[in-house]
Amino acid sequence: MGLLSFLILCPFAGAVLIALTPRSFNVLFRLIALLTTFLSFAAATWVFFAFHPGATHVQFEEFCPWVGALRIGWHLGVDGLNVALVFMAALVAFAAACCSWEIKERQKEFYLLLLVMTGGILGAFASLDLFFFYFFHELALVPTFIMIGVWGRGENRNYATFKMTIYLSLGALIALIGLIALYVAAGARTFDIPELTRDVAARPIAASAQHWIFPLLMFGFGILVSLWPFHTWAPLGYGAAPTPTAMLHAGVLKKFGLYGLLRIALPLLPEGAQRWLPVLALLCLGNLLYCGLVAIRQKNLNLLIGNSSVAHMGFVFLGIASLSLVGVTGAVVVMVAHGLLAALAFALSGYLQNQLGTLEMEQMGGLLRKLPFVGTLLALAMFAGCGLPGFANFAGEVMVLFGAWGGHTTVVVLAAWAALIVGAVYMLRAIRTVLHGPLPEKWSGVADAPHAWRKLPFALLLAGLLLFGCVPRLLTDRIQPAALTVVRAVNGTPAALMATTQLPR
Amino acid sequence: MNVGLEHYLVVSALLFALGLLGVIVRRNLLVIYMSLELMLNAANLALVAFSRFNHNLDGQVMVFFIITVAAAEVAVGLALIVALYRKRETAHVEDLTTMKF
Amino acid sequence: MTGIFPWLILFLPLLAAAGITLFALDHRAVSARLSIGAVVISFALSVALFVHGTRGETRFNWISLSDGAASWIVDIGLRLDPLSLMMLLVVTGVGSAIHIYSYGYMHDDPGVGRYFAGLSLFTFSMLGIVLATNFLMLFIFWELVGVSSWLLIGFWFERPAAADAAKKAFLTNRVGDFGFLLGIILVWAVLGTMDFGQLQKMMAANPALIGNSTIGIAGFLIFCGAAGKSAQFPLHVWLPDAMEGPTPVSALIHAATMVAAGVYMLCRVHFMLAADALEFIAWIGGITALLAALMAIQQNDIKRILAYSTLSQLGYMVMTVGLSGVGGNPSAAMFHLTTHAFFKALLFLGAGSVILALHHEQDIWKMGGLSKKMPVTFWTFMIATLALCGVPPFSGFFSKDEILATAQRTSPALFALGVAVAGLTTFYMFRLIFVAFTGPVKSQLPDHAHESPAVITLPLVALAVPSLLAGFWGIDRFYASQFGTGEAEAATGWVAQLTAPFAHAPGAAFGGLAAVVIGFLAAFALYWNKVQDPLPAMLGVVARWLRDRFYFDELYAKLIAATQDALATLADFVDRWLIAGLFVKGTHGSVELTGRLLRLVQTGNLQTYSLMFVAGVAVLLLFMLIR
Amino acid sequence: MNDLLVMGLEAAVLVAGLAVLLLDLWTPPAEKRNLGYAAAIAVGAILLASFAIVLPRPLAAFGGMFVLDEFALFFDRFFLLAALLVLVISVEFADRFETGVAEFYALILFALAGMMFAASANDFTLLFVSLELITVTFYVLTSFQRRQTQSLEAGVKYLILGALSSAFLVYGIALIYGTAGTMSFTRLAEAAPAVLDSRLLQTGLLLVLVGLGFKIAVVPFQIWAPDVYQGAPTPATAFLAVGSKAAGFVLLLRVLFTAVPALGPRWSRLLIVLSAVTILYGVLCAIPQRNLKRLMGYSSIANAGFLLLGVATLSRDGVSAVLYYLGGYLFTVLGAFAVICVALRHTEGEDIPALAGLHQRSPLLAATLAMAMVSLAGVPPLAGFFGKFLLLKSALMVAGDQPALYVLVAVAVVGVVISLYYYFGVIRAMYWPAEPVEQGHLPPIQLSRPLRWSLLLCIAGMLWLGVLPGMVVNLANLAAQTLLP
Repeated sequence: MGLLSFLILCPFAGAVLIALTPRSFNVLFRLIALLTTFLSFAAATWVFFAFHPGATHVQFEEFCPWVGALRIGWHLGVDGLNVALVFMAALVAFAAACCSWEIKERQKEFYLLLLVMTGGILGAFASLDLFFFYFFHELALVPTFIMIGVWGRGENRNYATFKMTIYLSLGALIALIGLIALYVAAGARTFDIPELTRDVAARPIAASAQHWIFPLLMFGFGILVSLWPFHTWAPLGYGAAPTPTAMLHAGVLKKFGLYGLLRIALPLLPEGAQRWLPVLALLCLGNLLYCGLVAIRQKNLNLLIGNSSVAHMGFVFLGIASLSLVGVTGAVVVMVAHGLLAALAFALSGYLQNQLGTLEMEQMGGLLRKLPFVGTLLALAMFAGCGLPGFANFAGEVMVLFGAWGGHTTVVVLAAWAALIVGAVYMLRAIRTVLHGPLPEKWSGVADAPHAWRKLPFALLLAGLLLFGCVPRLLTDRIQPAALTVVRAVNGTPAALMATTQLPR
Repeated sequence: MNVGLEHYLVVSALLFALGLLGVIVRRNLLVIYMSLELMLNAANLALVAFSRFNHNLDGQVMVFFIITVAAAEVAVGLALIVALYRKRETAHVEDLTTMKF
Repeated sequence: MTGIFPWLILFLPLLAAAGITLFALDHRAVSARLSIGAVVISFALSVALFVHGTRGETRFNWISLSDGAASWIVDIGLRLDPLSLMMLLVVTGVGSAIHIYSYGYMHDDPGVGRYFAGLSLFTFSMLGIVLATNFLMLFIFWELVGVSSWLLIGFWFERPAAADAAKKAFLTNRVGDFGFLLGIILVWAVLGTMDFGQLQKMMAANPALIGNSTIGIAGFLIFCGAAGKSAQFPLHVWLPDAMEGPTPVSALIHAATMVAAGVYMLCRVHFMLAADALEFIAWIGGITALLAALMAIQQNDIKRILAYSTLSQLGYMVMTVGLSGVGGNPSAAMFHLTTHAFFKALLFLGAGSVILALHHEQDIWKMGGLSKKMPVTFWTFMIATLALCGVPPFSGFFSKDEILATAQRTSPALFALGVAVAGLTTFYMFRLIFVAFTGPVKSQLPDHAHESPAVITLPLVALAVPSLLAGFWGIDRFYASQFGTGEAEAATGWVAQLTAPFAHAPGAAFGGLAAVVIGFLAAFALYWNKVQDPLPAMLGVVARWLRDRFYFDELYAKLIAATQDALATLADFVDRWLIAGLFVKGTHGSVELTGRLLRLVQTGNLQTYSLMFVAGVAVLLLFMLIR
Repeated sequence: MNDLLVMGLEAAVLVAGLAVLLLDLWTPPAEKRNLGYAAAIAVGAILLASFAIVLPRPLAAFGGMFVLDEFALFFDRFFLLAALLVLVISVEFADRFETGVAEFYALILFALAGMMFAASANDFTLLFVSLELITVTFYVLTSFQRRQTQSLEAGVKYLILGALSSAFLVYGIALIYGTAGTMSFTRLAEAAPAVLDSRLLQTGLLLVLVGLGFKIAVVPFQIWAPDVYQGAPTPATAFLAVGSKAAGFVLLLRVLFTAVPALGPRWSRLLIVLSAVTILYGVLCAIPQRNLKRLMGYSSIANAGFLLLGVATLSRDGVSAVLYYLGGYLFTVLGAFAVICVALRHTEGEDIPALAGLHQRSPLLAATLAMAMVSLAGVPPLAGFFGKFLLLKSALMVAGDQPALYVLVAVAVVGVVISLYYYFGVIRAMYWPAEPVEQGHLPPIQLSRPLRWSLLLCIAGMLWLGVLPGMVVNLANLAAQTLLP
């Protein structure tokens, strides 16, 4: 069994183990979850650092036929596009397992679902087969819904669960139709992505077909990533989700749609991309600017983080729409960075919720005094969110802005405004109201994260953000060859990778 | 007068339409059931006529099956209607609306 | 290049910051030692590099993307040239003094560890700006000084005023950075590189480039960054509020170094600023200088007076950069930056000493007669004041004279403005001295005041030396060597140096001096031995406008409320009621309603059922057979 | 004699049915219930035996009236498995019948025989007879709770509408016979194009479609389904939902692809429209439903629409997808009805909120029902997902030639999304009810061992078809191949 199979199957094995363990062994569930996610994390770390940067071919490849009649196969592998995502996913999964302290009831079911979700996420990112790619994503979605429904919080959780379920299922189904249509149109009668890519490169799909399949994928995947105006499920859903679920979904699972665009839609449907990506570039403003403005008005910390998470997706969309090497590379960096950041932010807000029993910002204040560790991390997360250098988000966002300048100058101007100012407004406002100012009397009993175990998940996520923020080459060197392939596939000519170098007189 | 296939078919169609009308407009279950039997017999008539004019016996074989099945159906159906009558003291269709929407 | 030295200079403070954050947040002495040690060693190394006369660049690659034809490369590099070397000395030197001072000043605060971590982080970021080899690296550290400034302004975060001031400072800076980043992107988009060295070569090779309109726009945009960081009009509003931070922070960040970063950056990229942009810059600087000087006249908070003074002096510097002209020599701005760093830091530290002695009272109208109680503080403060006013032979005289001389050469209007500002400067500074240090005691507080301990006075004395003497050290010529224009050979000997300005540009020198004298006399007439400010009565509404800073804050608050907040409210409304409400709930509701209506078909009546069945058959037959 | 051998499976089932009736005479009343297990074992044995059958080529009997090919065999196994599970459910339900438990089992076996005959029917006579065998037994099964008004009412509604549809069917057969002069599918397929063009023949075929549409519960002949599903005894409902519907489909496929393959293209638009309308009707009406069995009735209408989507593609992939979907549907729906059967007798009323706290009373029941709902909703990793995937794929494969299929696919997607709403509503009612239930009111539900195994079998089946579809896909392909070479 290859390393990738191992890291995907580990959580599933854990889930089976939990299912077989009697309900009375409450501690064991947690241990199993921690152990299996840690094994996955370790394997993913190995994969990430053993990955040979600069190479264009797929590494750690595994193949095993599954449904021969349909040419669906268990095909795993990593290249520049997904190696960092797999690593990030495993890291967040481990952190999420660590953060599951707050779950006190029905632990067996919770950890089981958590592991299924983790396995699904890892599978979705490591699969190089169209069917499994989709299958694993859906597999990870179901536990999400159930976890929000059963362990969710707040008045709205029923409505939030339903809304999220309907939205995400609709998005997934539209994407599924797009994927099947793609399969049909490609004519190669295989679900194997590399094979399809090779085949399409030799015999492109008819332009007319590309023009209608691409929007299916774009909007289908877009709904999954909360593309404006299909975003309203996200803040609501994350507000209601239990912390580990919000971490995993907002951080990792959501990136599936973006990954799908890069892995499948762009290389296989270059002409569709050419026609539709300008639309995406405009819609991304809805995320960046509009959702940023909405975030300014939020009174609940979780809704604020949720809206900001929606806003950040705009960078990725813009990077993809830029169709430039810098932009696409930046988009992948933002995906990784935002994954870590969203997980961190939701973990911290979960901690606050646990301590305070509320996330209404008006009731908070001065918490930095009582929570030096958690408060500092929250402040750092907020700064990472508004693009402070030193965090991975900055590297990605700045690359996106640079990459998109040539094609979408106006959008970049507005996006920069959203990133530098609107983002800073709501993030600083959150810090100001939550951490700064006088401490209300009622919070005098609030306690900081007591020991290393509780601090570990936060520290890990922050460390990831800082590592990739300070040494972005760890990411960019790995991403570059794959991004170049994607961009070349769409642009045809290798020249148009950069912004314009023409000097207007 | 030479009786041709058309005549049989017209009669059969009339019988079928009559039965259908009965099913639609009558309220008593027994009458509805009789109308249904009428429709089956309309089909029987058509089959026999076709068999005669197609010069093979498949149609007539079919008629035997239909008669047999109809007998079984009537047996079950009448039993059912009687049971219902015993329970509800009515055989009118508009009284059978405990389950709707 | 002396190998590892520059890297050590840059990274030692970062290591100190990281070390304090991770291990010594609660250890007062350890954190102070780490932080002070780092900056002092950096200073020593800087001196070594300076003495050695090192020049050149060193770098490693941070991100590199290339497809063979074009590339996007960001290096983290260090560039040593006269500009950065002198600036290194200023940052680490003044920084060392202030770090040591802080140990005394912040001694009793429970958050000392956090304070020193922030200070070290700031030093690191500032050094990064100084040493940066390319635009994006500059921008990275630009943002980092912004956040360390936020951290330190908001050090007493439980005070709402401090927390708000920190937020305001960061956001106002971000507005400037918005332009800055776009400018950087534009530069890269048209020239394909962000490296200062390469850009300079490109410009030198093709002088026509500088007239290019796109590059002109880029210049304007880049200036936005400088305007934010150096608090130029109209982004000046954050700096006075930033005085909510601890006084040493005000001295280091908001007087000596960070706010000067804008000027430094303009000098760094001077080679690509076009004539239009330069003229614009000059006027912005001039307006800032005048407005700030006017506002300073009616402030009563000792630190705020100094803050407006800082604004005003920064305006001077920016104006000078603008006046230097395309391909010209902005070294006068850097010279003033340097001397200003010394004496303004000294002023702030002196003010801090007073504030400490008066138990955090900052209103000058509650002081008085401090000159006798705190002699060291008073005399060092006096030296700095004289330097700021530009009295010969204090350092400020030389630098201000160069500025006025430049203005006289190029723009009579700005020259007049500069002279006026010089007069105003003297006026408000001596107002401060007369009210706070001399004259009658105006409250009980000064009665118990006494001189501060050595850990505080020593840095004062240390800074007083360059404030007094820096004019004679040839700093201006050292800077000028950066810009390669043939300056006249400098005079040798103290007296010759002192008289040189009068010989070179007598109009500027005498004009400046006259303004100082007038300002002093006016201050003396109005404020000597006064217990109350006579000015409001004399000026009426004007005084109120001056005191209330021309209502810029209120105007901005309204403006933001009318634009961004209104947009946010609109977006929130659309999100809540249109998209989530009408669109989503509407769809959901209509689907459910359809379901509810449709199931009414299922009446439960057998007769309707058979009718529908038959109707179905009929429809089916019609559908298929009738065409 | 050879002919009888060919229909050995059917004969065995009939013998088993008669045996149950006979055994009833010697079985003490207390033990009669367990006759169901005996019947189930018999069915299981026949199912196992069916895997021993190797068909190098299709076998025919009674002059081609009856064929045994891979297609028929696939459905034989399908029906046997369905009956096996239904029998186990029936045993759970048996104490609700006052008398005639053994007859109930026997009737299930006879209906099973009818379905298996339908699977092999290659002639309109056999089509009619097998269909009537199913229908008439179901009249009895539906109204088996003679003291219950609802059961009787359901029986009468099914009887009248069933007889009505039979009448149309028979008249349709008469018209076909009259035009083509034959009852045999094979010979009809060889008929001259002129015959196929005749309006009379087409009317006849449409009337046959009416009869089959009734079985399938396709709009506009769906009207009986909710009432009958609600009123019938749960095991009968389960068998109706799986067996009767599948029998309708097997006959529809035979008629469409064996008897009148040339007419297919003309029918595709009709099938597409029917499929779309059926899907929408099913999902929309299900939204406000509170009665669980009635909800399943609407759900079964919607599923008929999805299945019809596969038929409407008129391609081998489509047929194969239909077979696969039915396979998953079997485990899913029988699992759901098994839970409904057991759970509803421990609750007050049949409304969905009555399921509150089911997971505390019996985790297995709740898990099975939850998985069934997830599978019905078409979400991985369960059978429903792969089935829907194959259906959509088959539709998109041929949509280039029949653009109306794109619309149908869009309708199907909308249908799936709407259906999530009520399927997840059931899950929600079990796991996180709107009003939390008190612990004390919820005694645990005891499950008999056979039922427990059946539930596990259903779960395993859903997972198997969802995660390892390879084998069943091959079987379905093989079966589809015999129909559409």
